[in-house]
Amino acid sequence: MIATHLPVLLILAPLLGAILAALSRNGVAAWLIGLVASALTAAVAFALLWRVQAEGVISYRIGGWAPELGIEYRVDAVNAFIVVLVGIVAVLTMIFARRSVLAEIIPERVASFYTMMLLCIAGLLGIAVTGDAFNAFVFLEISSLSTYTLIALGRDRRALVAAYQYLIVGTIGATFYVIGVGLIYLVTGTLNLGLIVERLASLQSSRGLIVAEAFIVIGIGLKLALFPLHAWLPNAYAYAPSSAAVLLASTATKVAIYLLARFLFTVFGGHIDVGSIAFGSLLIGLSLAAMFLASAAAVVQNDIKRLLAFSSVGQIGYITLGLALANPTGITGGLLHLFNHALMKGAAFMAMGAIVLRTGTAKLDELAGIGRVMPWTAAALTIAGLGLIGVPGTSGFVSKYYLILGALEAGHGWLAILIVASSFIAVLYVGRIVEVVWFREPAAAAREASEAPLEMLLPMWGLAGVTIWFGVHAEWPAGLASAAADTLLRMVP
Amino acid sequence: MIVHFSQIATILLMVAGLYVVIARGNMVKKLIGLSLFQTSVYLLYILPGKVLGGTPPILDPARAVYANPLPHVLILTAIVVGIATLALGLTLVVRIKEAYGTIEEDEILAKEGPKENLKDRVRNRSKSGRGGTAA
Amino acid sequence: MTATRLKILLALVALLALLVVADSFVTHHASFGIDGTPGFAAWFGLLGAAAAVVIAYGWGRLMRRPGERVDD
Amino acid sequence: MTETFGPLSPAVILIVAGLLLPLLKGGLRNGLFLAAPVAALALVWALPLGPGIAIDWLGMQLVPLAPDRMARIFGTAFGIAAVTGALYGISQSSGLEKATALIYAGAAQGIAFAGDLVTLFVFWEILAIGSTLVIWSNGNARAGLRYALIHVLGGVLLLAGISAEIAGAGGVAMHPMRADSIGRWLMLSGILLNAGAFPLSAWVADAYPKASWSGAVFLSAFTTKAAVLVLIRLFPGEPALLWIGLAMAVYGLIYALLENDIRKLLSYSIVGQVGFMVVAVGVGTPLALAAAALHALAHILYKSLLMMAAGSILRATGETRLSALGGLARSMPFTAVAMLIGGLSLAALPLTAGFVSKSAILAALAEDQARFYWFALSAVSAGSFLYIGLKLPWFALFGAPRATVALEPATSMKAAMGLLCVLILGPGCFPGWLMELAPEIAGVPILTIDHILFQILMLIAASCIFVGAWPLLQPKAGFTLDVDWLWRELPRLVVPRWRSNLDKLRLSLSAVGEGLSQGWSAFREETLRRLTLAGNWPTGQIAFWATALLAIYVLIAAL
Repeated sequence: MIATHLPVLLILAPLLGAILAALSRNGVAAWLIGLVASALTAAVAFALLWRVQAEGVISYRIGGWAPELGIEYRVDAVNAFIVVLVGIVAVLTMIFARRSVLAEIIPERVASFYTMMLLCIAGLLGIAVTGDAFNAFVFLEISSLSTYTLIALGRDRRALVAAYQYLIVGTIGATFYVIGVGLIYLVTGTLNLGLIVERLASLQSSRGLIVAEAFIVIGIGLKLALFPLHAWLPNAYAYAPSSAAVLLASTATKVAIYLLARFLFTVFGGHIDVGSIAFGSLLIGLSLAAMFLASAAAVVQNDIKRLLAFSSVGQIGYITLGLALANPTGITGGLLHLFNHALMKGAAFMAMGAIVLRTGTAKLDELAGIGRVMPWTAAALTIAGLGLIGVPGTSGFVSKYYLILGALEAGHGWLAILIVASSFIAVLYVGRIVEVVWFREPAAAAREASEAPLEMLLPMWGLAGVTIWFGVHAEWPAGLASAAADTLLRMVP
Repeated sequence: MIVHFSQIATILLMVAGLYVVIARGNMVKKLIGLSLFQTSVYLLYILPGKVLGGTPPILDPARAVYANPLPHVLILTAIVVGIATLALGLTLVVRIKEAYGTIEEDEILAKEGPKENLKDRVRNRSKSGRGGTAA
Repeated sequence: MTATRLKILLALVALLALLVVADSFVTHHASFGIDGTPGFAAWFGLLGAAAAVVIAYGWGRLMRRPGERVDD
Repeated sequence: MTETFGPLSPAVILIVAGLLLPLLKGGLRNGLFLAAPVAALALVWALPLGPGIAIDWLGMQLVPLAPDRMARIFGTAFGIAAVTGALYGISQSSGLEKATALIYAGAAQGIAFAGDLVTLFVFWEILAIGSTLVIWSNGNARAGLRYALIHVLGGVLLLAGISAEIAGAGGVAMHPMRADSIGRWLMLSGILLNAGAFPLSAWVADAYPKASWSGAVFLSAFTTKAAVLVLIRLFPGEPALLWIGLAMAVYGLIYALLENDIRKLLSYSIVGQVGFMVVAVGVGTPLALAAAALHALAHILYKSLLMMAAGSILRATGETRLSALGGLARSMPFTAVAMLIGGLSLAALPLTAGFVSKSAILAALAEDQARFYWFALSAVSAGSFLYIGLKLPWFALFGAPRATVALEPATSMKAAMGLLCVLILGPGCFPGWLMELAPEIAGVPILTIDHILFQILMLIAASCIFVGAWPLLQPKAGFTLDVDWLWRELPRLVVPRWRSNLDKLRLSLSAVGEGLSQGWSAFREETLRRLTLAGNWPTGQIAFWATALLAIYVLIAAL
């Protein structure tokens, strides 16, 4: 009974959790509800993955309505992958959040903070599982609106401006997306992705479709911080409350990338005229710009959270590059990097959250020698940093390796060299952190700090450990990513 | 011309809305532009759903030809989303006004710390760089 | 000092000459012909070491700088 | 049989121990620091020779542990270096150095036993990180950074080469190849960079002397020799290696002869000796490869010993410059004997391990009828006695004392040096031991009268030149310019000169000059500002970019 309703349970758990948390008006109760709801979500996500692996695509009709009128949730190898990622991060973030929320959010707002967290998770999962283009928009807005609120809850007044900017930009992005969907609806008469694909095949003129693709790609591009549409991201991540930054950095952009991949390959990939023309070269160019320019911007940042945010923009460049390569290895690399980057950036932002909790600052020059007093936290940050560089033995190496292979397979040897070369820039910004954190004499902030509490260390080290573990035992995520890539390219039915 | 009237109106609204968002520094005006922009989407969906000679989509055995109901439903959702966005945006503007004392974006960006710090840093760096080479 | 050096040098040369004589009573397993001739190692060693000193001295005149490197 | 040990490899033991070390304190830490290398060395010998374990990783056949004879020779050499190095450095107070030294040694073992290119690359990078941290732990960040950058470059070259090799259907297996494609050239240059090959050899003498008294011992043993092993595995018989190796040998000789700092001299000497090995790899016959491996083993033994002696002197006097030392034989007799034995082994005095391996290399050259290289290397060999067997001991150990000895070497340091002396003299007197390791050299005449006489004549002839050319060989304070001048000094020189030229230009064309320099600095500040403020765009600008990109997108698609 439950097994058949898994896809909708995935959304309902955090959604109902959000309502309960809002009603509870009590910080501790809200946290407990959040923890239970996200744990339930993660369990459902794994169950879904397991079922997809065993039985293939799962189709679920909301309320029993047929796809033409009703909404279909459709889970295949691609979304199952994303859903599991969001599930893992959601639970760990919830565990992590309690202490940092106590320190950063005024007590009256704690319950609403968890409500927003759960809403955001529900929205992201909804985008991932839905098979309906308009429904995806609704979930996109649910997650976005809760994200704006989460960011605005940050202590710094700049958080307000960051939230406002993200609100404007995010709404433009979502509106672009919905325009694109509207155009598709005009030419196909349906919003169900599966039916769109079927009807596109017999479509005569592709002009409307090209414009639709442009709107959708740019709209989602704004959401996933595709260079140069990334400018909202650094401030948003830097000034958001620590636990919100963890959730956003690990999942929000990743789910948007999923949506982009879904449209590029599943929807437009099916139509000959649109399939590969426009996005390939442009996306490669933008990805390279992100890899080099955004990473270079990361090098000169003084606020480590901003540094990590710029690094995120750069790393997203690797992911989109993998998608732009449009061959199985490249897409596997891109999706794998999506997965790995989410985990290591989550670890990095958790470490920063712990450091901010203990020292009250995220400024690089004030954190000299913090490794001496918070060795575990600093070690997790370092591991995440090594992952960002792509040092062998970390998961970042595996995904970059796939990307390089994908580039070579596509016959772009120069791209492979550029991928390696851009890792140098990561060496520079990670090197700066490592040097200051470990090798400088402790500054005032470090002298007064102490190691982070265990409940923060555990999720942080969970993610850092996974970065190492998947660097060595890469088969599981690589297998998932590879299956997802095959599904996207329709190599499997 | 008349045939494409609806499309032209949609595009005009869209461009006007976007222009306001891009060109105006006042945060409330930006939100107004954003609403305009979103409104164009409502038109984009609803106008093609109108069937010439059709009635409103009310189930009635007497009426065979009626407008496509689906876009109406969709746009109802979109309008709700738009209102929520506008409300949240305006709330943020109120808070920003409290925190900064202005709602002009360029003034706010000018008030933010990093710019000043950065100028000092650049100056210091170029100074020390020159000093180093001279020595 | 110079006198001591001269004495040492003479002693070394004498030792070398003695060993060259000994060398001529030994069966050689030459690989290239000339390296099997008695005393080859002596004059080749003298030449090789002298060449090393001369080249190093010349290179040092050209490339040796006083003081420490700026960025050491 | 290999399966008995499961995933256990010398590399894993050392790296795990290195990672655990910071968690331990006091005696426990020292115990692990010493026990791990011993266990790793024991495992090198316990592993039965065979094809090793193959595992399927992401569709590639990886062989992380492939114990063959070559791996055993190098594993032994690295193992001995790690054991003696740990014993020597046990009184080092820096925990970071101890931990990273173990990781560094583990990475070297990993390279020795790597059976495929991916494993090789992974350990290659760990090696680079470990060695950088060993240098860093002594506090010289700039030199560490230069070292790191050079090795990152080497790693990238290797990675690019390996990727090309895998993509080009070459597979991940390690097999002998020629540098016949761009990918393989990249791979070769990456390896050669680590071997300290000319012209990128300056990093050796730049970085190693910046390590602590004990860190330099580890550094002298692993990186370059691991690169030699990889050359043996991948590029045996590559003709380019002949002249590259000879250039290294000559470079090492000349720069060592000119050097004043003991540890720098030893570093240059590393390059020179590795040159011998590289030439042998270039010859590529089984005998030559075995000779190269044995020479690496012998070199690790005597260079560790020499570095230990230098480290003892540094620790005792705070000084390593020959011009500021002298007469140490009386105050540090044990160190003096160690330094003499190490030096004489480098100079291939009969009854030392160095004699055996160098004889094998020359025999391999003779067998291959590589006339030019035989004579050239023989001459270099005679020359190297000048600096290691004569100049170094003479100015450091004899003559008038110029530095006060504050501290005798600790017992553990003496024990390590003594152990190495035994390990050098033992195989030197009984070359049969080495022949068991590498049966290929069984036919080489080593302890025959004519051969011994040949070598002694050479050494005495070199001594004659040393005494004769005494005034030319006086150690002088200073440094010798090297290729690294290009990146260390040139920018410093060019910028002021460029500026002064700009000033001259300004005099004549003041307006233009002013504009140029202001334009440049404005550009620089603007770039920096943009990068730093990259996140602080006004909202309108982002929206504008989105719209512009949309237009570009539609345009491209419509065309």
